[in-house]
Amino acid sequence: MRLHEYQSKEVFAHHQIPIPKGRLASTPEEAKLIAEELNGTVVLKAQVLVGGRGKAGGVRLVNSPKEAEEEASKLLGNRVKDIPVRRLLVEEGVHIQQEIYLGMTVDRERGETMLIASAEGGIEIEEVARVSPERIIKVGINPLLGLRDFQIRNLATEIEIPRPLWRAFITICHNLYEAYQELDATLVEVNPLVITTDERIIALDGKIIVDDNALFRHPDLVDKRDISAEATEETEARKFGLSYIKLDGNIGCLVNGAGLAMASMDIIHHKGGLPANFLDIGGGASAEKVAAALRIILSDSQVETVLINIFGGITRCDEVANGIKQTLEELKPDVPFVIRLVGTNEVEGRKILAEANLVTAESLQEAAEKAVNLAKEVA
Amino acid sequence: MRLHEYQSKEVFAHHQIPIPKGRLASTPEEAKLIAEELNGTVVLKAQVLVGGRGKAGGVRLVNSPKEAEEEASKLLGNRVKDIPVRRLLVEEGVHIQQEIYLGMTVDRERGETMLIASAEGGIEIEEVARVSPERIIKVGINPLLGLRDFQIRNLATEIEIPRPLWRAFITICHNLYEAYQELDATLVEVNPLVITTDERIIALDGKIIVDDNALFRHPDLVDKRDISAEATEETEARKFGLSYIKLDGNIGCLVNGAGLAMASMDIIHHKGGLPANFLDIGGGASAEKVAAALRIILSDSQVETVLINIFGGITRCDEVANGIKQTLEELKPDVPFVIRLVGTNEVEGRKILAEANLVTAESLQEAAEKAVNLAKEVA
Amino acid sequence: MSILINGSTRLLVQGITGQEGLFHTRQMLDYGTNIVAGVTPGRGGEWVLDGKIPVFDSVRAGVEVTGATASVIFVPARFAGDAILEAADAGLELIVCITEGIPVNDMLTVKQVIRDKDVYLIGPNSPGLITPGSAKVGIIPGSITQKGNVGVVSRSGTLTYEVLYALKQAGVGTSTCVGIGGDPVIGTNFSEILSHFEGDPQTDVVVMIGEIGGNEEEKAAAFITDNMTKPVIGFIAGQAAPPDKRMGHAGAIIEGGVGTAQAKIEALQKAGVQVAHYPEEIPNLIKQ
Amino acid sequence: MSILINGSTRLLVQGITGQEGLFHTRQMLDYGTNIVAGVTPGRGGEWVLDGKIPVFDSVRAGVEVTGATASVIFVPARFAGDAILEAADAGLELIVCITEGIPVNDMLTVKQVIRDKDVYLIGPNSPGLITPGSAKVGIIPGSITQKGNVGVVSRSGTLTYEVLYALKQAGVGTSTCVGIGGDPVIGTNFSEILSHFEGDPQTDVVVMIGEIGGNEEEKAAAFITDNMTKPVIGFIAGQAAPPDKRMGHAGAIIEGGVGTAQAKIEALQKAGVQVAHYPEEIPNLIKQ
Repeated sequence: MRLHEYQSKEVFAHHQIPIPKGRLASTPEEAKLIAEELNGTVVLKAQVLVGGRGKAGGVRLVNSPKEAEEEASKLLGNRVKDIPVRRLLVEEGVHIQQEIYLGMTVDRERGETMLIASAEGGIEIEEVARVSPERIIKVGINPLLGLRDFQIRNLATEIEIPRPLWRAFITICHNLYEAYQELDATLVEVNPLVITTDERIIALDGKIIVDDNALFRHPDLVDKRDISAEATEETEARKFGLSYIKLDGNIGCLVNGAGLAMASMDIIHHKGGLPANFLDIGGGASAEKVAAALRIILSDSQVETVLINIFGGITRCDEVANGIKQTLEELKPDVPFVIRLVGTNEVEGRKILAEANLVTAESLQEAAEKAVNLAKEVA
Repeated sequence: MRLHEYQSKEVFAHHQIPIPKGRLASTPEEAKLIAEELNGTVVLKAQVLVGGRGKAGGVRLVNSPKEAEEEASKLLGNRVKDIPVRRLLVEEGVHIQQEIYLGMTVDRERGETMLIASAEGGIEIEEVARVSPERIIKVGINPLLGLRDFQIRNLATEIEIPRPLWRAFITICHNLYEAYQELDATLVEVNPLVITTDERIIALDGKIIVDDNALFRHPDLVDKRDISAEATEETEARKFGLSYIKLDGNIGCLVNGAGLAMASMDIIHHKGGLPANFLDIGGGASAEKVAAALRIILSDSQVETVLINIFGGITRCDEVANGIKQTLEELKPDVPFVIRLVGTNEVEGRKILAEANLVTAESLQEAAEKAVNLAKEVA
Repeated sequence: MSILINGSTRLLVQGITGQEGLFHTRQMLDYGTNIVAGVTPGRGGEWVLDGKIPVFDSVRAGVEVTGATASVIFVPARFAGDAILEAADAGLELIVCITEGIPVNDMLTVKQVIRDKDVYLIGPNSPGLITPGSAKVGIIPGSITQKGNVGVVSRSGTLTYEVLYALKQAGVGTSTCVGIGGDPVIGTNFSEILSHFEGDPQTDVVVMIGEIGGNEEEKAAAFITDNMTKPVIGFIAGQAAPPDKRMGHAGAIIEGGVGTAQAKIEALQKAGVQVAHYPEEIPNLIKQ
Repeated sequence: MSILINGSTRLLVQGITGQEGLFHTRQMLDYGTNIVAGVTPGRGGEWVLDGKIPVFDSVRAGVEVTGATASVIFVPARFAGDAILEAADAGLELIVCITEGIPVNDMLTVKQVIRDKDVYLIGPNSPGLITPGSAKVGIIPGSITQKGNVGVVSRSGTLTYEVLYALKQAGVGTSTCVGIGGDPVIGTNFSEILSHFEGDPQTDVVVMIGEIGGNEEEKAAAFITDNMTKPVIGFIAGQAAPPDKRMGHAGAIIEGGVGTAQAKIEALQKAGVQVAHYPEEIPNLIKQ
């Protein structure tokens, strides 16, 4: 689960990481009011969960409350990179001396959290990493031992934090890791962490992603999820524990297991078709889950054929077949279906499908070919 | 630093470990008042930092507020095992079904904290450990990993905690370890942890020892130290960073280093004398520390000779010699001194002593012999 | 022969009284796996599956009484990290964690602890292992495999079944199949399993099923170049998948250029691995 | 030869700009120890002791620039645990911690971390090591030793000096003297040092100085019985000491019957160790 910038900054503030003064505005009037309070140059930042916000015009520097109101009215209600802007973070302008990159994420290869920092922070950090990898410093954190003072000092030396700011930098790193741990985050980024012209260190932007698998430990966060910032289908999918990503093709896919779902898409491609989505119904899928998945797939008007590929392990084929049958009876879709069920209780499942006169396939290859052909016929 | 029972129980309460209802009383009237509040059988417990309090009459069970007042007036102001009783903990009486022992301390051999438990808690626990060691269960806690649920479950199984109480027991163990860690304790004991006849688990007594070396992290605790419960000399010694233990002999000892202090006592013994104390002035002892140490030794009226043995490493002999000279000029004691200085700046040190006409010795053996002989002469 | 599990594996099931645990324990028993104990804290003393399997309160008790050598874990995600540590603490040599959805922070802790122990952790989020004809540990349907000389190792669940099924349909049998698990942080990686297959006399060919993300396949390719004499057939799922939703800049920095299907396929091909376009192509590549 | 330190030891001093650090660095330099670097965070770039020793911000930087192989730690107790971890992280093979008063919890963490590393930690609360004629690392006065064939290992500080001094007065020289430290939780124990002496060609006899508390001396006795061919002379301080103020019941339970001077002396005598009554008796026992 990804937090908004303003939510991330609330977390930072809670962990004593300095952030710019500012508040959230939902209307141009509020933006004006906050700009008056801050009394000077302010920055308006669209709260949209998407990268490249700045380049897409989602961040505006203004010099007066009046200008804040005008720019806010242009941003609010419009879209940045196709995401509707409902809230702005209005913050004091800060005089920047240096932009530092500071981030933490899981290094799956090492099985450790990595603290990553660079003296050359800002939006071009990935370019820095590509061109001058030696400018990016990484420190592995033993999960049992935590982040140690000496590790941060080593980092501060390497990215040449001015000595008078060491103490502040050490505290920020400790607090950031504390926040990372406490939230069960898989990513925390401060980019940029700025050194101001008056020698303060401030987290100017912030990004936090929380491990969805750990949300049971953070019920308060679940309530903060901003479903306005995502597609309805994705919200719906999450409600039923499904994993759904919309794509551009016309063959809807319903598969159990992420790997098999990808392999099914691959073979559709290989056979000359285009998948309309990635959809994994997960393990032990119930009839209810299957029904929800089908509703989501069929809500996509581009879908012209549906391929269902279920390999039963935990998932039982009869249960899936029942889900399919019931949903189709209910929805009566006008697109053709190709269904392949193998594994646990496959005989019972196939019997249910046969009774419902649905097109079945023995092998994945056969299923993909049939679906691709059907999609071509429809088109 | 050892905490009183009532202080330990404050810690328990703070960490959600159930304790009996009750409060501290400094007067018989307060004891009566608390007994009235508790409305029934109450226990009066003398708050003295000494083992075997119960057997020495420091714990009284009474059945009425009036009786509470009477017994409190007998206890308060009297002594239990030679320690003056200034406060009583007045607690509700509890109906005990079973007494469990639960403790944590450092296992220096394994370099881990050990969680120790027994189904046969109570005052005879050391006897249980001696006679039936298999009734004592020990669990090592990896300091980085902490105490894990499964370890507590294993323990609960082995000491046969009734299943309905597992959850409560697991929580108590976790919270106790949390308290242990948070306080930098080297010992936490709940003995007994009782199961009441109405199936609750309650910490009926508690003992906590905090690592003196970690007190810099716990300034609040330092203020709570109860110096009324220890000898004046020990308070004085701690103030100057000295380590002092009074013994029964007549040869006062002032040595730098605990090992050398013990070895000096050993050789006094070996030569037929009796040391009056253990005193380690520590490393890098200043003239001021030496002076304080001498004042403490000379305040013991049994002391008839003083042996000073300093082997200078961090400690500098001239500094020590100056401390001795100044203190003796000030106090003018009438007991003889034998002084041996070796190591860093020993030449300068000996010169200072020679100018002050003090008895010196070359070797430890010689020093001990001289001190033992002088003590015999005096006696 | 086979790797990691065989007929003498004495299996303990953690979370045996849960719905999944009970269902799959029955399946494993029916397959012939030697299941000696189950564990559910607070349920010790019961017997499940028609009185065949004793339940213990702790893994340690189960091991002491029954001499179990391996454990399979079906406990809920929030308790699974502790369950793995409990099994490792009890001295089991093989721990197979089926549970999916374990928080990654919990797994970092687990991984750090077992790093120094003499234990194989398979998973989490793994379908388990199967040695056709001898034993299965986990949830791989027994009916889709047959005994043979092909070793299979995979990061996926159902995709593994697809491959096993395709092999069986083509008359190709399996020595052992190991699902190493689909989570970012897992116990045993491709290379370790490949090394086992290299040393297993029953295995003549190895099939390795990877997918996009991480760099385990690239590392396996390096291992194959340096250590494998047996032929390896590969498949990488996700060739048609859109680029992964990346974990911020940090994720991109850590992953560097690796992780795409194309990068993995190229690495494997460079290591002499024949890479299939889709699962059902694999038996043909083996037969060639 | 000698153990752990010799003329080719390249020493780094952590906490070099503190009063103690500076004083003893000068002493070590005067003794001939090859001191190559000092570390004080925030003071990197300075030079101390008449411009002889460069100061670095971190151990890692000091090691990279100077090729230091060992570290001696003089930093205050509250920072000493981190200093040890920093030295271990920088790959030093020998870390000598002089600092006393480190919280035991900090040392439990340190001990757990270095357990798996290829590093010798001596101390904390140790006077350090000295190889007469070659190098001294720590605070043992150089003047009280001379080169010879007796290895000395001790838990004490000044009592060690007493023994070295008694040896020198009697004309007996030392190969290496190691103060393993007087704290409850220390890095390297008696047995490990005894093992080094057993393998050191320069050492013909070993003197071991123990004291009451803990059971390291009992374990050393077992080690001597099983592994030592060279004669060992022992001394246990605290024979006349009152019973230790015990750590509650828990301490008594953990210590069991061991820990008293009598128990230690008996264990050592059983292992064939001659135990002296007082330090100055030791040279006589060696000469016998």
